[in-house]
Amino acid sequence: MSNQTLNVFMPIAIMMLLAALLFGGALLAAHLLSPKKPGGDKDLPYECGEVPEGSAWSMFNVRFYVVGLIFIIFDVESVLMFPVAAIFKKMNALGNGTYILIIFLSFISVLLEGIAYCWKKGDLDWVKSYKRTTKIK
Amino acid sequence: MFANILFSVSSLLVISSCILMMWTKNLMHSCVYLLGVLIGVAGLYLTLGADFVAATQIMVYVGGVVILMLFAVMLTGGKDYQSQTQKILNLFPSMGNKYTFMWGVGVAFVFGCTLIYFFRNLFSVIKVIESDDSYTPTIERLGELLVTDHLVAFEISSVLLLGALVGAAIIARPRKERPAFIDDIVDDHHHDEEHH
Amino acid sequence: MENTIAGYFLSFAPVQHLADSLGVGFTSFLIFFAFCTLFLVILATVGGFGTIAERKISADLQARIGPNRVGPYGLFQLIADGIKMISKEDIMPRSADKFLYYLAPFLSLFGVVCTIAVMPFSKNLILTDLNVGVFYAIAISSLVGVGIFLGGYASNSKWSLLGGMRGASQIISYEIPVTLTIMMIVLIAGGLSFNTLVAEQAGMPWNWYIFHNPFTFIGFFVFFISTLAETNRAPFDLPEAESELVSGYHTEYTGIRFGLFALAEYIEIFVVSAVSVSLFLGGYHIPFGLLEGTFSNEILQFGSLFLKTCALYYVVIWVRWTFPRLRVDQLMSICWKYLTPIAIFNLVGTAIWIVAFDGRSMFDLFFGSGVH
Amino acid sequence: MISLKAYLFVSMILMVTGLVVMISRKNIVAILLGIELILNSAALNFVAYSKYAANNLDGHIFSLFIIVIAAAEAAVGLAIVIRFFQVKETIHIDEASELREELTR
Repeated sequence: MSNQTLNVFMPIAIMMLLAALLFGGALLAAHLLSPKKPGGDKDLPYECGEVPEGSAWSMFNVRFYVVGLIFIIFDVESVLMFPVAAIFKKMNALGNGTYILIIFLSFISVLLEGIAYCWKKGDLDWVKSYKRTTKIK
Repeated sequence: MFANILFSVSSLLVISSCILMMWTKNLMHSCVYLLGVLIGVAGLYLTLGADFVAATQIMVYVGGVVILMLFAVMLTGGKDYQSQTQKILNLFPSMGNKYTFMWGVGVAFVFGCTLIYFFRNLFSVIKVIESDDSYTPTIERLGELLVTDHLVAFEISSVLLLGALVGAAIIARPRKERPAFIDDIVDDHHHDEEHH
Repeated sequence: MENTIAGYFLSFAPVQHLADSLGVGFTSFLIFFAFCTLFLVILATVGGFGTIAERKISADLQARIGPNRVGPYGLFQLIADGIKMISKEDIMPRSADKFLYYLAPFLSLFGVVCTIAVMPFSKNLILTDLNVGVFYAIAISSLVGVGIFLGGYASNSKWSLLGGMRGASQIISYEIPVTLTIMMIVLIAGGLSFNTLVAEQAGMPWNWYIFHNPFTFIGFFVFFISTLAETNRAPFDLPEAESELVSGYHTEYTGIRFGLFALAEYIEIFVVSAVSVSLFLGGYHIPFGLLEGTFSNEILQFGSLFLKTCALYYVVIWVRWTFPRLRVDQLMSICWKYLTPIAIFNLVGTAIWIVAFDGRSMFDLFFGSGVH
Repeated sequence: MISLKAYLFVSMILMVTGLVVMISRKNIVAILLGIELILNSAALNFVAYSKYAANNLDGHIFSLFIIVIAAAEAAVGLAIVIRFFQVKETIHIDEASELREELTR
């Protein structure tokens, strides 16, 4: 197991290369074969047949950001948990099961606090979070 | 051999994306170039044999931070602010006006020189280990380190993340522009409901 | 030697001989390149046949016939579709962001194709058995979300933008239950590489991790539902909901670009099905340990994985034509209020189970430890 | 073989680019992008030294925590940016010159 070289990462690099080749090849084939008849209104964005009204790049709802925010915190916590999870079985076999279980559960309990907070405050609701109001005196 | 190729490609990706990121005016494109930088840095981690750190880099940055950045750029309109009076610096749109550019270059120069001055002995003091292409999987060792030597940091980082979650959720939570006005509406609404 | 396909082939004498003359690195490169191309072609073909399978099975479920004109049973519909995609005019909206518009399908395809590098097709037919295998797979497939978001944004069309925002937030949200459920299996298996994950599921079906304990049994359904959402399949196909958002994030994509998005999506379904087979349903192991250790073991294991994956694929299509689409708020509340808490509960339960019963499975506890 | 100095060179370029982006841009989101670059350069240095100088995995742990902190920083920073935009309707850095929002708005 320990006697490896960096060649183990070679397939990843080759796959990246092949993805680029597949993409480029498909685009090239389409470029060679497809008809090109510019003109008309066909390069307008589709808006149910009407002439598009303004740019679509306007501001968006903050809800999307709140979802992304909760996601990234959970993502990072799960990333940190992975190495511990990987040695969980080994530690248990060595007789340190309770020790690592306590570490693991205390980490998860903080995660649970986070989700409970967001749930309580309505950040997990898609619609309701918008109706809530805060009174500022 | 493969390590050299991977290193060259990754560092080329990093450097070119960095330069493009400075260069471009469009913030959305900046975020996408940041994606290139991050993937390139992940490739550099792979050449160093840090498989778990590389995967973490991709998972957290590409899957999380970049998407968050893109959301934020969308939510704030994605405008980049420039002063319109410059002449030559119009060629370098992201450089701001010439004063900010000069300040940037000057500060970077002074900072770099200071760093090099202070750490000039570092290269000779540190005994560099000449290593070959060998690679040892890191994840089990990392797990052991996290539950032994770095246990406190591991547990406290969860508290840090909880704090970040709560704080950011409080700050970013959707609320209306004029709270008093909304309270009126809500009060009216309750009033109506009581009538019916 | 390494746990890669090149390491496997280098253990044979003729290849070893070749390696002596060409150098180990270059020989590995040749083997890797050949098999990467092979697997990519296989998966692209499977992805293409996925479209036909989808149309045929949906026709069957609705008592129709489905495509039957091109070739026997309409099997060559795939080629006809491909030719049609390539020969369509490639239109880009006037106001689109050109760079991002080009980049978006590439990112989507890139994220899916790179996961093939760690897919376990059989014990040795795995391109590279990375030590962080499954973690790498989750990480790199998150590029699909970026691709979908950028595709929606770059088109500068309102429908696309709505689809892209929905797609990005849906994909990132459902990544949490997926990650937590995978971590549960990692706890049981004691490693992140795919061969470690599959190793103890050999033999009888009750050795599969889905039957390991009650939590993994629930976990399988959490994982399955979440992967449906990750791959934008119905009933979670909100990013491309035809009846609300014209065609979602690829409204403005025509011709081959749309084709590449669709190809990435169909390959992703297959990859994700194979991952869930590897995690829960015994992976490449042949049920009941039939014919293990015989000459054609690798091929049979490949066939076993393929059949299980196709069965799961059938369920995915079946689900699509059975359940109506969700609303956006339902989608989010299912993820954050049901699946994520259940996944955390499963994780905690499995951790306690392992410590309490010393990692033994449910069946092992009930019927003694003699059966294997 | 790749030398340590090659990594340090790439890391230096990341650092300088991040600094230039941070100083020269006026958009707060762009400044946060620059901060990400600087954090990345620090993490890259840690991993490089961990292989070439220390030969243990402490550097990996450090860069893991750097990534964690970068994610937390991005989440909070962007939340502040979005809130700022809601109040001021701009995210020009020079507009951020008050310590509290005006309640009269």
